[in-house]
Amino acid sequence: MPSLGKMERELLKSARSKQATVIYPFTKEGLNVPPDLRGKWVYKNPNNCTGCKICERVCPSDAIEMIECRPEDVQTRTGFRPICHFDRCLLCGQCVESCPRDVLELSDEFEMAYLSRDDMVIY
Amino acid sequence: MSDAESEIRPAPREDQYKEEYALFDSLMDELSDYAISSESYVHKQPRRLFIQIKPESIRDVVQYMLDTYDLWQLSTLSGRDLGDDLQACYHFFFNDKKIAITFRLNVPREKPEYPSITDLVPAAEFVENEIRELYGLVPVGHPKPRRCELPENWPDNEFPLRKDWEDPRGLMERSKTTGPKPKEEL
Amino acid sequence: MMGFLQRLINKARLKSPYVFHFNSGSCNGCDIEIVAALMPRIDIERFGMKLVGSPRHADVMLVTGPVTEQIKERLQRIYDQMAEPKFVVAIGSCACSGGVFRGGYNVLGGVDQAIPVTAYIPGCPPKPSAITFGAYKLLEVLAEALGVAPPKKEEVEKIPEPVEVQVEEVEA
Amino acid sequence: MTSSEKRKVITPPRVSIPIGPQHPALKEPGMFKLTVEGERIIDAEVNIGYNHRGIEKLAEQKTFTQILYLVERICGICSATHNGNFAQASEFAAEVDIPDRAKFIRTLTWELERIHSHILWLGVAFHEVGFDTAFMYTWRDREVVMDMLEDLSGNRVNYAMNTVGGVRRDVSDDLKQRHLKGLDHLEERMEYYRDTAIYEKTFWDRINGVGMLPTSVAKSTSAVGPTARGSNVPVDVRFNDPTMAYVNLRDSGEFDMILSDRCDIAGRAVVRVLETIQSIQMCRWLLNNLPDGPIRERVRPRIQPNEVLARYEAPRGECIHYLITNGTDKPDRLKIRAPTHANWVSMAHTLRGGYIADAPITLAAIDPCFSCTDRVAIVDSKDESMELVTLDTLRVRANKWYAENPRRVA
Amino acid sequence: MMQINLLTELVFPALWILFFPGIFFITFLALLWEWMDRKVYARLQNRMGPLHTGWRGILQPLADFLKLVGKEDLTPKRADKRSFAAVPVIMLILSILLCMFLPIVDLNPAPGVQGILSFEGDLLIVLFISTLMAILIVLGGYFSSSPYAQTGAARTGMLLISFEIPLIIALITPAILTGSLSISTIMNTMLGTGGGSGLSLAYGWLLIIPFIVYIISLQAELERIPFDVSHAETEIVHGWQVEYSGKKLAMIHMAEDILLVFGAGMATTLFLGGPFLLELIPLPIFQEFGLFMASNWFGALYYTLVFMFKSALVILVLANMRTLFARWRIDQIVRAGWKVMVPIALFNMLLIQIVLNLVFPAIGVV
Repeated sequence: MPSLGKMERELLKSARSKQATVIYPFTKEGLNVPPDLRGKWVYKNPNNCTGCKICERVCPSDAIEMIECRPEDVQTRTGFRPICHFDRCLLCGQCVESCPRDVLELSDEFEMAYLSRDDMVIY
Repeated sequence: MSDAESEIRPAPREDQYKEEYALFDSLMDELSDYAISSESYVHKQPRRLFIQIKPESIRDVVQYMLDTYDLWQLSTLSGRDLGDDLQACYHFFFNDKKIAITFRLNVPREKPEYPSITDLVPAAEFVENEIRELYGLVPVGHPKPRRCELPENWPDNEFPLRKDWEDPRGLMERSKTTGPKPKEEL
Repeated sequence: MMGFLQRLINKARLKSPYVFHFNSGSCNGCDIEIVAALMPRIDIERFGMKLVGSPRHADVMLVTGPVTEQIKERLQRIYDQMAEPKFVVAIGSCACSGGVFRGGYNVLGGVDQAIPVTAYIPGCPPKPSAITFGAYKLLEVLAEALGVAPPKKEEVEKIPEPVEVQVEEVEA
Repeated sequence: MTSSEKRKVITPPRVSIPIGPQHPALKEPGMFKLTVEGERIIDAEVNIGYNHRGIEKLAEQKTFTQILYLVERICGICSATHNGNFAQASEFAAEVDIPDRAKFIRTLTWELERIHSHILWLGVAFHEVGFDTAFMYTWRDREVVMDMLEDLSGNRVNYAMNTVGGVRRDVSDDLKQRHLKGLDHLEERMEYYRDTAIYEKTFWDRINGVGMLPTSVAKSTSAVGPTARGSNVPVDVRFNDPTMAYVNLRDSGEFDMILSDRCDIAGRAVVRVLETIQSIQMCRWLLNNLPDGPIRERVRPRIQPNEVLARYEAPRGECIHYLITNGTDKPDRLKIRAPTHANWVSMAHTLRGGYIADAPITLAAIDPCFSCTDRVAIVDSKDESMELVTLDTLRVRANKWYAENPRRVA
Repeated sequence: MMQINLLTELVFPALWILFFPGIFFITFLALLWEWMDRKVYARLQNRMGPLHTGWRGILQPLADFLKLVGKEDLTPKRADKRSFAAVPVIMLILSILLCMFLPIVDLNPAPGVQGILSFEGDLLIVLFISTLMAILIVLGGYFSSSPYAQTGAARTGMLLISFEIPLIIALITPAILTGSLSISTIMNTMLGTGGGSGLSLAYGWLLIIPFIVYIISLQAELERIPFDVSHAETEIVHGWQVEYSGKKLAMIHMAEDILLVFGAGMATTLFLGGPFLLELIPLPIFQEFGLFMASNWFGALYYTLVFMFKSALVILVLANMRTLFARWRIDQIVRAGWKVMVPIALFNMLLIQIVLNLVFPAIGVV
């Protein structure tokens, strides 16, 4: 039956118990971040990369672009390497899945904030 | 898609499709004046009927179905561009028989008009407005025709979902931005 | 005296950013995550942040979604309604660049095509904790610009562990 | 008063009140024009389309794999709905039968999503009537299921679990144990809400007898989902037209459709809470009966010409993907009907005759999802139409005042 | 002679009004109570509330206030500009003025305390001003000429007519019991400190019903859940304050907080025995203690602390109420006001009259 103040007991109970709050930017305990989180895009194994452009083709949001290898990069067979425009990335993980040689990875880093779109290109 | 024939994948007359074929056969009998039997079929996917009807007879068909079968759930209305014709598909679902039934009608592109069923099925109000907006298929007799859906500055005679719609103002390229717009343009 | 007052106000600005949430055609995921950031788990009110319903009360506007043609004018009008000083944070990939909706005929592609944006938080959608992190980072940047100190860690560590845990914890 | 002819009947002025498109009650842009007499609503009109992103056009330019992620972003709350439904549509079109384990995992994602969506709805309903405490509690408990989903799929919202031909991630034994534990906790909490929280009188007063949708109207307006089931209309694709592991769930005989004959918001709330508990039981059943085997089948990127109508019961109601393939790796046509879209007509009916103060909760009662709807939705033409009714000049001025731009005094 | 007069009659009262139990102290209390309200609210919701501003976020309300002061001040084009700007100022002034009537502590060495402003009949002034506050809110809503603000204003009006009456009846009850219309006299008489004979505990239970009525009506007067219809965020955004920003909003928030201080203070003063704690116990030693405190300088400290303690209890109750309920619809509120609260208040008046005039003489209680 509906009546006034039904939740009073629950209120007092939660006032006595531990808060659900995680004091986040200062501690991560209690956030339950799973290890296989789909986080920041990483060009993990440049040595394996052949520059085959599959990742560029499957990306649903054109986030991955193949650029010519810069002098400081590992030179791939085709001379191209992927970079990620992270402002468009959906973190879907299709590139990781489609990559035949395990070059890419979505790390478990999720703390991302940028002040300019130029900073958001991941090499 | 030019040849619509190849999409028709009728189900074999097997036990699995017994109920579907029972309903299909009786409908083809009863609606013989309205339906085009050569393009109507039972789909291989279970519980799906596709029935092609003449565009002017949609009201009669729906009225008949409402009276006879208590057909009340209109799932949706989808439009399609077939090249010469525009197609409207009314998807209904029979809750008693648990069969989804699609009435399709082809309308010539030059005069894309057919009777509206909104007064029979109130649920069609929004979808019929929408198909008029996106395909230029006009349900004649719609009680509340509204300028709907697209932005206010959208021209009247452009229907973005038609296959031959070209992007006259470069709208699709516009969104492919790589950096912020300069301050003075905001 | 005025200098002191100004410094005090600058400090107060960091401690109480009122946020206003604007959906410019997003998929709802980011919006829900913003609300989730207000919830007990993250509780963004710790930083004095409050979700307000009127742009006139707000300091920070959180925008989600690729800006659709229809909402663009509204977005700009609401931005004009906000009182100075004001900041805009683009939340989610769509708000940063248009995301998966690049190439849509009704999409402008990114909030920065309509109004100036201060910070970008990518992710699809960013986790509530990532939103908190972004907000915290924005505060740090502001603190630098205003010449005052950002929220400190020491203040947090002083907080003792909550007393007596009689009832079972929230986390399963 | 000399003669009776001169006597005038005083009726309250008819005023048109806009709600939205930016309004705290609506987390998404949508606009409702309410025509009111005093505090009573006499007419309601829905104007949406601020969210129109042209997804159906975009879908024609992308491959099937890419569309999976595109349709996932139709709606952030029912992302697994669209993703999974499109995946099953393409599988039907390609005429492949995916492995049982994949079916179970896909269904598990769907049911977990239903739990999170219904808890979210409950929280929003509490929020709409200012019951912020229960709002906080429900969302705190929702974090449990969010954690489970994150554990399962790697992301809190857009799970990307499905692919054409199966699912992308497997369920390990560890994960299964964690999920079973989480489900137990959730069930306990949901029973609390079922028995206690929604019977708080101040809340109950706001939902009891409000937003009536009689069974006949629900039928004629083709309402779907909990909105229809709260009005005693037996519409549930999971039981009427089952696909995937719902066939097994139905055959197990443990689950049945949940209906309520209250026809008001309370009925919809009760249906949702009970469905959450049922979903928890379904998830447990799925986890306990998870078959072994592979989780995906290879499907060629080009799909033969076919047309399929894939239906799935999303948390909000029936979701339809009408897919026409043409032998290439891109679809010829993809029509998506999101559940909210089917409920607009019935919602306009529920608003009529109610109080203005009840409008937010009545709107929320169908669990509207504009982002779902707006690929296909309706837009109001101009602000001028706001002048349609009114006697009180002050109020007219006030209504038009919002159209002023810019409004700042220099 | 002139010098001394200047000091005692000008400087001390000025300090009195400006600092200690006056404006400064009231503002301090207002910020403190808001922090406490928010913390308790958060805590009951199983979260933390303000945390990183000062010790456990204690400076949060101050930060909010200062930030709003520093923000740009916008006036809507269509608004009635002067009246629009005047409303927050008048609200702030009136709310501070209201608090001046609260007897917290005074310079008078005689037993009993008086407010900064205290005279026979000040209860009526207080009731008048508190009604005026609601009318100001209505005006503020109408002057901003936005549909949300006007709806909020209309709802405030409805709230006013339904809950002002039980509030007034509840506040008048102690006046009837003591036969005085001065707030400090009522309080001091009830305690037997202000030179009056004092009411025995036999009278105390008569205040229970009006106290409950007062607390509920206060919640409505302060427009908090479940009576927050006039600025219900999900219905009409921020209601009547939707167009205010910057300094004006800061003033409105401050006025609301000060009203909280006033509401809790009135409950303390009229129903809970004001700034007295031990003196309430009718034993000679505690009476001695009361006299001792009244004549000493640290009595002021003691009185202040007790007053704050009791007010804090009231705030706790109010915060708990805010957490416990959903928002009622306006018609339900009006119905609750007229069908429940007003009859209870009237019944209580009747009860008191019967008890005072028939029962007590019969059983011989003086």
